[in-house]
Order: sequence, then C-alpha cells, then structure tokens
Amino acid sequence: MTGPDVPEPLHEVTVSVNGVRHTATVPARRLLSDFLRHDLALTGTHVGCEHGVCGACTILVDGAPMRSCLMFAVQARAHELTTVEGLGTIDAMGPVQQAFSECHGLQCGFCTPGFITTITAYLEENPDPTAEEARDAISGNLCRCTGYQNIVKSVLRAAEIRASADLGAPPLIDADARAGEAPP
Amino acid sequence: MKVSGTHTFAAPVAEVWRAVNDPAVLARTLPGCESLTELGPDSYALRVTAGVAAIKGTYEGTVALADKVEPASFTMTAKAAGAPGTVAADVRVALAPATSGGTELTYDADAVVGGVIGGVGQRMLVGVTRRMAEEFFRAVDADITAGGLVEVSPGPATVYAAGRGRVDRDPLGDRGFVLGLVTGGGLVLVGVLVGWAVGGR
Amino acid sequence: MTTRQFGQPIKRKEDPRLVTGGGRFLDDLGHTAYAAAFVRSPHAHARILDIDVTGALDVPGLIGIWTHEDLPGKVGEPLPLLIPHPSLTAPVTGYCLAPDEVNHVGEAVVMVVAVDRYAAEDACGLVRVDYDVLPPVVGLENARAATDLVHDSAPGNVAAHLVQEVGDVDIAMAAAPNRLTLDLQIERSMCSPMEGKGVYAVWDADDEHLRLWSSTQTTTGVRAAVAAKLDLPLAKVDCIAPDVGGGFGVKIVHPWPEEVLVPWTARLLGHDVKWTEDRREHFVSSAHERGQLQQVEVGFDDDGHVLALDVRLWHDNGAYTPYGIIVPIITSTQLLGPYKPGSYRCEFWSLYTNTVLVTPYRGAGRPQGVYAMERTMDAIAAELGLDRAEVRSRNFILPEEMPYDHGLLFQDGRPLKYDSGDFPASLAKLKALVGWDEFAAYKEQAASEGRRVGLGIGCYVEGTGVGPYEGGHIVIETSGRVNVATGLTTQGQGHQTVFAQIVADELGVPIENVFVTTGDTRRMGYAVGTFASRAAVMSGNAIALAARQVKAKALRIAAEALEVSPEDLEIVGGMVRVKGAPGTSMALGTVAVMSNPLRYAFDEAARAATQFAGGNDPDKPPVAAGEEPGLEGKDFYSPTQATFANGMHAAIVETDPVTAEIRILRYCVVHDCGPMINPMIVEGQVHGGVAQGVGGALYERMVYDESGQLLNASFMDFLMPYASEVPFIETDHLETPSPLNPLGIKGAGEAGCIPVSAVIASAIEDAEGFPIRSMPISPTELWELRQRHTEPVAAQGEPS
Amino acid sequence: MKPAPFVHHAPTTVAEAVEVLRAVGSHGKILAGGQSLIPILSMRLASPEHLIDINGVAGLDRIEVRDDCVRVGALVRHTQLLQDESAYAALPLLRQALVHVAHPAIRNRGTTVGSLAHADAAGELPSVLALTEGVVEAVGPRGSRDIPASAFFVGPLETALAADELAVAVRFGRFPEGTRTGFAESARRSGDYALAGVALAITLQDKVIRSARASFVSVTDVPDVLDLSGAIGSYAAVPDLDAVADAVRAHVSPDTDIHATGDYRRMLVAELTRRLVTELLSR
Repeated sequence: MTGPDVPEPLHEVTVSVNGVRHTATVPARRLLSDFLRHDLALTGTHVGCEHGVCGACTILVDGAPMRSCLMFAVQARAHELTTVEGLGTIDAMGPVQQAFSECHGLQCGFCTPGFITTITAYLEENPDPTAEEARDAISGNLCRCTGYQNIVKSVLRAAEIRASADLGAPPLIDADARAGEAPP
Repeated sequence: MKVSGTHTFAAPVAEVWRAVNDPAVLARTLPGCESLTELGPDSYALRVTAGVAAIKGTYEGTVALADKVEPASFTMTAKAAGAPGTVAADVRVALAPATSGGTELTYDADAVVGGVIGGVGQRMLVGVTRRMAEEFFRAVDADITAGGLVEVSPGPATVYAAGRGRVDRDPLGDRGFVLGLVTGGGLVLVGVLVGWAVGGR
Repeated sequence: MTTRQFGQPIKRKEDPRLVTGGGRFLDDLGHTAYAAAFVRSPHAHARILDIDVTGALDVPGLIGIWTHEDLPGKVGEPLPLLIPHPSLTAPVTGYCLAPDEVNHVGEAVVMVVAVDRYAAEDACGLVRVDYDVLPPVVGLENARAATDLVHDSAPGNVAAHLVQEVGDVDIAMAAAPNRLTLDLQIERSMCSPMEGKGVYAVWDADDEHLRLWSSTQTTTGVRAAVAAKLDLPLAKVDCIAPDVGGGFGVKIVHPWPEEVLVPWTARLLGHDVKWTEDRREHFVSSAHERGQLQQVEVGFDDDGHVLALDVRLWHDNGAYTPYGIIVPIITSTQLLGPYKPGSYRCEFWSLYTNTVLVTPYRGAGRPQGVYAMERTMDAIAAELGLDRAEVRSRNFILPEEMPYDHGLLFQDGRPLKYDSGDFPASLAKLKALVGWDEFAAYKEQAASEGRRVGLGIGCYVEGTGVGPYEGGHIVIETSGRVNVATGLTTQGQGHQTVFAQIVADELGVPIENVFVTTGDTRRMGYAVGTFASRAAVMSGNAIALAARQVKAKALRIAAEALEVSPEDLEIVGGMVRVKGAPGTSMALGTVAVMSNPLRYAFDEAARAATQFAGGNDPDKPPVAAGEEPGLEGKDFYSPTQATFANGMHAAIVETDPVTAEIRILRYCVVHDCGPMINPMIVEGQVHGGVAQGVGGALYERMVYDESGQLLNASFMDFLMPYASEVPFIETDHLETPSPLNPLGIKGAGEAGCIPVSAVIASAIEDAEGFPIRSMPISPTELWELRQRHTEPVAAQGEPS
Repeated sequence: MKPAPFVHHAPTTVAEAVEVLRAVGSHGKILAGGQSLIPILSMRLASPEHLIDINGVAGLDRIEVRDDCVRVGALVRHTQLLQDESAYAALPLLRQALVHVAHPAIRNRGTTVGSLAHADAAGELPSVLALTEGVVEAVGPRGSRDIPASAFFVGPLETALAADELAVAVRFGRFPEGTRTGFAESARRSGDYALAGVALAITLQDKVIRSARASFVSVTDVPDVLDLSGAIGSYAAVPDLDAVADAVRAHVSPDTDIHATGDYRRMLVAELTRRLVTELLSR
C-alpha cells in the first residue's frame, strides 16, 4: 500500500530508445513522456497538454505513433521506442526533418517533434499522399504557429525526398503548388 | 449548471415527505454517504465517498434545508469539497400527488462545479447528475417499500449510520468519476459527476 | 559574389537544431531542480478564511510550502502596474500568492516545492483552504450593472474610462443623411502557445548571483522586476529566454507570480527550482483577450462616405490590470483601419470581472476594432445597396494623403499617424485574387445546386514597430565569426535568420558566419521585448545601425593597413577589398585581429596582433584616443512613432442549408508590411495568424458560467483548430516601404489574425442574408439565428 | 498534471488478472489502452490505489471472424481492428465507425474493448455494439458470463460489469446477407467527440427493405437501437425520409452542453440519419 507518507515502490525500467538500451529506476506512475525527458534526458519529445489532445509528445512505439503522455514508463519495457532524436541529426537529417527545414514547416518548433514522428510513420504506410491526405495525416496534432500550410507542404516534400534515390540532391518540386490541392 | 427532473414515487406525498426529511433515511439512501451529522435544525454535515469502483473520492460538506412548506416544497443548499473539485448546489424540490396515487417529485438544481472537475467534466455532468438523482430516488423508494422508515428524534450532533450505499458496486461504470452530492433532512440529491475522457475512448 | 540576403526566402538557421530534437525549451533545462506547484482557487470570488497545510507536511519529497503570510517584503506586495495611464483611475494588480481574497478561478494561493512535480502535486492535494464565497462578477453585462463589485476600490467595476474625439461627432451625426446603429459582441479567446509558461532559477550563494531562465517575451523586463522584488542589484541577476514555444502576447506580461516566487525559493533553499506550467494552469492562471461589447453609431451620405462615427466599447479586463489599458486603447484607435471618417469619437470603459486577467493576444485589440469597423462598412453597403468593396474604397485614405494623421493618441502615447500604404492597390489585388467580380455568378450557380455560399471581406491597418527602442550589438571574432546580440526575445519568428540576413548584407559576410543571440540579458542588457509586431522593425534596424558602425570601423582599420582611403574599400564575402582591385584585400577576421592589440598570443591569428609582431607606430598608443579595442559595434534604434502595416482579406464560406455547419472554401490575403526581409517567414507569419483568426472566428472561446468557472479548460473543449479546420491560404503581397526607418520595413507578426473574425462574419452574413453581430459563431448558434430569421429552406431539418 | 501514486500490477494471464481484481476489490482499476484513463489519472480526477495493467496478458489481442460474429479480444487496438481485412469483410460497420475514433495515435494504443467498457455515450463503439446486438464476455471471481449489449450499458459511463470483472472480449454480431451499413457523425473538429452520430443498418432483399435499424452517438444516455423498419417504408427507391427523421427526433434525448444545444443535436442527428439512409440506399 502507498499512503501520503510512505515512499513509493520503485521499478527498474529498461527500455530501448532509438536503438539504445536505457535503464532508470522510477515509480510506477512516471509518465513515459517524463521518463524520456527527465530520466533519460531525451528532451526532444515535448509535452503540450498531458491529456492526449495536442500530439506534441507523440513518439513511435514499435514504429506506430503514440502519445507518450498517455503511457507509463513501466509499460514501455518490451517495446522499441523512437523519438525525434532517433530520426536524424543536424548533419544527417531524416527526410521529414529535411522537408520541415526546407518548407518552413515550423516556427517555434515546440510541436514539431510530434509532427515529425507522426509523419515519419505515416509515410511508411502512405509514401505518396495527396495534399488532402497529407492534411488528414497531421490532423491529430496541434500547432499554434504555422497555420499548418507549410506542414502539409513538408509532408509532400518529405514524400518526394524519400522517393528520390539520391537524398543529397532531390529534384526540385512544386510541393508548394500541390499543397493547394485540398480546397474544392 | 442547471439540472432538473422528476421522479414518481409509489408512496403518497406525506410518506415521501417524511422519508426525504428523515436524516436516517437519507443516510441510508444517499449514494456513497458515509456519515450524516446533524449540526442544527435542518442543517447537516456530511461525508460522501462518491465514485466508482476504484475511482472514488471523499468529499466533505454541509447541507441545509430552507423554505419548507410541508408537504409541498423545500429548498436545499449543499456545499462540498474534495481533491478533484468543489460543488455548491441549490436544489428546489416540490412534491405533488401523482395521478397514479403516488407522489410526483420535481427537482430543479443549480450547481456550481469548481476546480479541475468543473473545467473538464462539462460534457457529461448533466446526464450523470440526472442519473444519480434517479438512483437516489429509487433507493428512497425501496427504503419506503421495505418499511425502513424509522422514527428518529434528531438532536444536535446526531450521527446517522450510513446505509448500504454503494460500497462494492460500481454505480457508474468503471471509467468515470463520480461526486455524489446530497442533501439530508429533507432532500434530494444532486449527484454531480464527471466522467471525463479524452479524445480517446 | 555574395548575393543580397535581404528579400530572400532562405532557410532558417534555427531549424536543423529544432527538427532533430535539439531545442532547449524551459522544461528541457534543470532536470535535477526542485519542482514547484500551486494550490489555486476553485472559486471566482472568495475570501480566504483559513489555510491548513498540515495534511501535506508528511508527503515524501516535500521541500516547502508557502502562503502569502510567509512572503517577506516586496515579494508579498502587489505585483507591479506595468503600464500606468492617466485614465486608468482604478488600477488593481494581483499578488504572488493571494493574501485574503481571490478574484478568479486559478489564482495562486499556496506554493509547494518538492523533489519533483509528482510529489509537489501530492502535497497540493492535501492542503485545505477554507473560503467564504463572494458573489462573482462574470460577463460584461454584469460588470456594467455593477450589482456586485470585483474590487471595492473600483466603483462600478470601472478600471478606466477614456474618450477620444476628432471633429464634432454630434454635429456631423445630426447632419448625416443616413444613420445606423450596430450592437456588436466579440468573445474571449486566448494565446494558448503550445508551450506554457515556465521559469527556472539557479542561485549561486557564493556569488550572490541569480541566473533565471523564463519562457518569456521580455527578459530585460523580467530581470528588472525580479531584481526589484528580491532586492537584488541588477548586476546580480541574469535572465535568459531559452527556446520559447510560442508566446502570442501572454508571455509579455511580467513578472508572473511564478517568476518572482521560483527565484525567491531558489535563493531561500539554496537549490535550483523550476516551475513548468501545465495546460490547466495555462487556461486558468495566465491571460485571455478579446471580450468586448461594442455599440457603433454611424452617419453617412448617400454614396457611403462616413461622416460621423461614434463608437462605445465595454472591454472586459478580467480581475487585474497589470498591463494597463493597452488593449482597449488599440481597439479604439486601430478601429479606423484604412478609412478616414469625417469625424470620430470613441469612448470605452475597461471593466473588472472575476475572470482570468486580460492582456494582449496577437492582434491586441485590433481584431475587435476591425470587426466593429468592418461590420459597419457591410451595414452601410447593405443599407445603400452598394457593393461592399466599393463602399470601403470610397472611404480609403489615399496614397497621396500619406502621412495621414488621425488626430488620436496611439498605444505608445504618440500620434496615430500612418506612415505609408496604398489601400486602393491592395484592394485591387485582393479583388483579383479572390475573384470578387465573378462571385455573384458563382453564388447564383451554387444556389441553383442547393448550396449556400458567401463572400466576405475585411481590411485593417496595424501599428507595428512601436518604441521606445531596441539595441543591436555586433562583435567580429578573429575567425571571422560575427556574433550579433539583440535584447528582445524570440518565440518562433526566425530572428536568428532574419537578423543574420540583415547583418550579412550590411557587413558583406556570408550568412553562415553570422550568429544571432536574442533575449539574453548577459549579452544585451537594454531591451524592451517582443510584442506588437516590433521585432524586425526595432531590432532589425538597430542591428543594421550597429553593423554599419562595425563596418565603418573595419574599413577604417583596413584602410590604414592597405594604405587606401576607407571610401575605396568594400566588404564582399567576408573580405575587405579595394573596389575595382579585388586582389588587394584582407579577411575581416584579420581586421578583427588588428583591431585588438595584444600582449599574449593564444593562437596563430593572435600572434599578428602582439607587441613584437611589428607594424606598431611607437608614437601612437596601441588603442587610439576615441577608439575601443575589438571589432565591435553597438547601436540603438528609437523611432519617433510606429510604422503602419496593412492588409485586406477575403473569404468564401459555405454554410450547410440544414445543419448550419460552416466551411471556409477559400481564404485570400493581401498583405503589405513593406519590404520583406524573408518572404518565406512573412508568409509563415501570415498563415499562422490566419489560423489563429479562424480559431477565434469559428472555434475558440472561453466559456465561463455565471459563477466564474471556466468550463472548457482543456484542449478537449477549447477548440484550437487542427489542420483539418484551417483552410488553404492564398496570399499576395504589396511592399510599400516605410519612410521612417533605414530598412523601410514594417512589422508582420500579428497581421494574419487581425481581420479574420470580421471577414468570416461578413461571408456568413452574405451567405445567410441576415446580419451577424456576434462572433465567434458555431453551427448551433448559426442554426438558432436562422430560426430567429425564420428560414423556410432549413425547416425540413428542424424539429417538428 | 501528474497521477497520484498507485501500485502497478502486471498479470500475464486472465486468471491472474482476476485474482488481483478480487484481492484489491473496488480499489483497483483495469489499465488497457489507457487513452481515457491516463488523462483522468493525470488530472487526479481519480486516484485508484491499484492499476491492473492487462497489456501483458497473453491471448487477448486476437480478432476472430466467426459465422455469426466478429470476436475482438480486450487488447485489440482500434487500429488493428480498423485495418483487419477479414473483420471488414465480415462487418464493414466496424471500420466505418472506427475511422471516427479520435486520431491515429490514439487508435494505435486505445483498445476497442476498453472503449466499450468506458461506456461513454459519445463514443462510437458503444453504438456499434448495440446495433450489432453484440455481447461482452466478462470474467470474474464467480466465473465467466456473457452480457448482451442491451444489458451492458446501464447509464452514462455505467456498465453492468462488476468492479471485480474483466471484459476479456466482445462479440459484434454480424448482419444478415443483403445488409448495408454506414456510420455518420458530426464533430466540431476532426477527431473530437461527436455532437451527434448515427450507426445504421438496412437489410434489403431485392429492392425491398426488410429492416432498418439505427443506434446513436452523443444523443442518448445509453446506446440503444431504434427500429426504423416501419418508418422507412418498404421500397428502397423511395424511403420515407421524413418519417425516418421524425422517428429519430422522437427517439433521442440530447442534452445541451458548451458545444451545442440539445435542439441542435436533435436536428443534426435526424439530418445525419436522413443523409445516411439516402447514401446507403443509393450505393
């Protein structure tokens, strides 16, 4: 039993994040988002609402986007987690990261990691979305800065970068014009 | 938040009046009522552990009755506070003979739900409150039918035993959170609950 | 050759870090800090009778609990009134922790510090506060009625009352051949940045030095306020804004109670303390905006020229007025937009309510003013049976009338004088973009298909780049690296990029070599803050001026070394060279070496500057009189008045004939902020603004019940739009330079959201054929409006 | 917004889970997908002392298509069911409804059975269980039992599950041949709880309507089934849409909340039904 004056039992939690195994000792109630951010110092994952609506904390659990604020660290043991840090580096950005940078898909950058994880997983399953599909794909994440237009563009651009054999020199495209496909 | 509703009792008006004005009955029938303590005439302190199965919180508060027009109407004012929030309610209750021979009770509640619960529970407050009121009335009905009406002479600081209440059963499903707020002495109950869930399901 | 960076849509320098998880936001700092949490009032208006913390004392991990009576000296005094104004006759500000009365749900009453936020919340849950609930004042109607008072010191709940008049409105109104009166309403919304507020404090006891990080829009403001509250010398306080996850106005207010209490407890405890605002706290204890009641009386001639405009505003300022009456002042002045009424009077009352305080939210009072003006323009057009764009155009201030002085006092205490703009040209662009003249045919076609569509329009002028000043500081290292600092802060506007663009052009260096720091008082102690679309104008120009100083110095030093006149030199690609003889040159880094005579050589470059390196004139001091060592420059930009950007939006909406659901089919923007430093970033600002505007027009509102409870205090019920709710935004630009500053630029940060409620109201009104007088509007409200205007078409779907 | 302390139990079999439930009584709470529960815990609207995390329980993650039903285990995530082609072939209504459940990231973790046990009148799945006359399989200390949908939903957020019972699976009933189904809802934003919604099944034989039934989202206290067979008429070519709309309006009892009035929802659900009938019959 726990009570107001009894220290909580701790659990040793070992998880695999971005291919690296990490171990930390935490109480059962530690949210996975807090575990990643504060116990493992992987602060790329952000927390915007802690009730599952905003999507800023979205990470990939076995490749599927999930809200890390709606899981406990102790539940992550058997899973392979991917955070934004695992999708590329400054010198070797992943296609979605590169597309966000090219298309001005971010402003303050706080919600961005949640979008990048979400879009990365989406493009795995839908490598060539239309503008409307791209908009739909990001409709579970809130952004207060961009008005989403350049994020839609980034999804389309990321699809092109992925499709291009040579990631270094992708063909110039008109993601800009295509982003306008959506309205009737 | 405004909630109103009606309930038809099998018993005649006088009997319902007595039941709902009897703290002993109330203590037995109020959902989650742990104790009801008389503070003075028509004024009670109460402790309610309301909630569902695992999800339950304890609320402490007071209930007072006023404007009693026997056997037709009264007003009850209740206040309670617990960890997830606060509730204050004014409930107007009217009793009238029903065409069936029983009693038609009409309640009209105006509740303020504060704290976290007030900010996030709006979507389902009304529905659940109405449901809890109904549950309370059914319990009163059963109590009357079972002849459980026992005359008690109330005095200051009298503590009425809590009833069968709802200890083991889960009145509102397993994923909600319920605050059942009540009234003693004469009363009715405003059950205020909040089952809250996010985009998820 | 270096191409000019100004005007190029270059990629942002900050992005590689932010897209790879390398951002450093407030809560990314201080993993070992203690965490603060607060017990907040559940009541809108109540007297605190008793606070009992004993239940919380045994919580494992608890460090400390404080109530108001524990706060010493200035920490326990009221928070500052940041912007006093003579008309603000009954200012009231809150306290760090409420002393004896709470005035809105969410007001902080008890502070808890524990080893982590979990434990802090455990303790908060066990603190018992007894309240005596007082009658709350909620909503403008109740505030006006003043049956109950929020503060005894504010009779009638009036914080401020202000009248400005130009011309004689009564006479002009009486003489006007046509008159209309409109009663309008606009609801509250809030900034709601994705990152809430937060503050992290490190106290160095040995050095008696406080280092403070805050997710703020003004670090110099926070620093000064905290130093004053904690009785610390300014020199012993640093304040730094790390990456900030959006601000939109709410983070310009300071000091928030937490910004005082967190450093105070850090000093008290001798341990780092951090507070990270959670989403619920942001809803009930930060700030809101927008809520106003408006009454417009307008007199006009038969051609639609406005002869007299008489406006009365009732502004809900919430429980306290730390930010003064900036918002209603802006509404009452910027209401005029691109128009020149024959006479104008605006009278407003700023009223207290028992709700979260009201401070600027992106647009800061303009969305309300534009809404009032544009609803009025549509009403005039309807009354006279004229085209809505034509009526607007007839009232425009013309380019040849610039600068145009309205004769009013603006929010910066200076005359409301437009510097530039070409409104007829903007309107022509907008009409072409949206297909204004073709719309009637489209509407008819849609009607024949049983569809209901409407076209709306809204125009605005936005005072941007208000003073008093900002500064720029530039130092060039011997490596050629150019360090730029400005004191104002960044919340996603791309300052590291746009300021680097300016410096790259001014200095002639590759943009890759330019590194910009914002919002760090260690680098620039004098600054105002980021608000009012002022950053590019103020810091952009200050940095340009600083760069010109550095350049002059570099040329002076190089000229001496190259034995030419400074006028014969230019800097290209980081090389100082002789014009027309690029072979004769030296790297800017070398000039930096020469600028700083050294005794010690710490690297190869430094050797050249040491005392035995040769080239010294023994008759002159190493640093000449009037010079300073280093290739460094600093300057400030302080304009006499604001610049005025403008824009016009149009939207086509479709409303479902049965369910009254509202869809934006097209959204068109024409925007004029003068020359654009980085068009990609300007475009992004417009998009984001429009999206917030759409939120405010169709989805967002703060739903208070009559007891002062905020009923939608979560992202589940406060409906910020997702991508699915924001239309594709079509943009066009006009670039009318401002004559007021060296770069000719105007601000662009807020523009996008300013006219959106006006435009959407206009479009829905056009689709439905009855006036829209209250915004935002939801399907359920539109449906009810239809019932009131009895709609045969919708009848089939209505309850029988 | 951080949860209060709790004891985390991670049973690996149903029997263990039930044993824990029995032992902790009403102080325990099942944790499956957690997409509704964890926010409640974080806001401290609830602070159960024990969480029985069933994510490690073997055998609960299966979807079985049977002749008369689609059986969905307690750990089947919405996404898994949504993407299951055989389940879609057997009962298209599942996918038709599941696409409306929140957003993909929530569907990837949230479970279909958890959604039913939550019994939110604004949830999509309860209306599907009702319309398919489905069954909830519950296991508790007293053994196993089947609870039909009609008895399962007792009130808003209230089900017939006892505090010590675990819903291990649900069986969605399949419709007779010739049945067309559809699901429509209207929410303020994509993925939000619907202001109103309707699940519809119309069984046709040749051009004749044999049966038409509907259940609703957000406009009734508990999901129940409205038989529209009488109202709609017999001929698929000319359904009596006005009668359908009238019947729906009479059946529902929506409340007013901060997003819409009860009257609006009543209109809306009647119109959604009317449009869905038209769509189904014109397929």
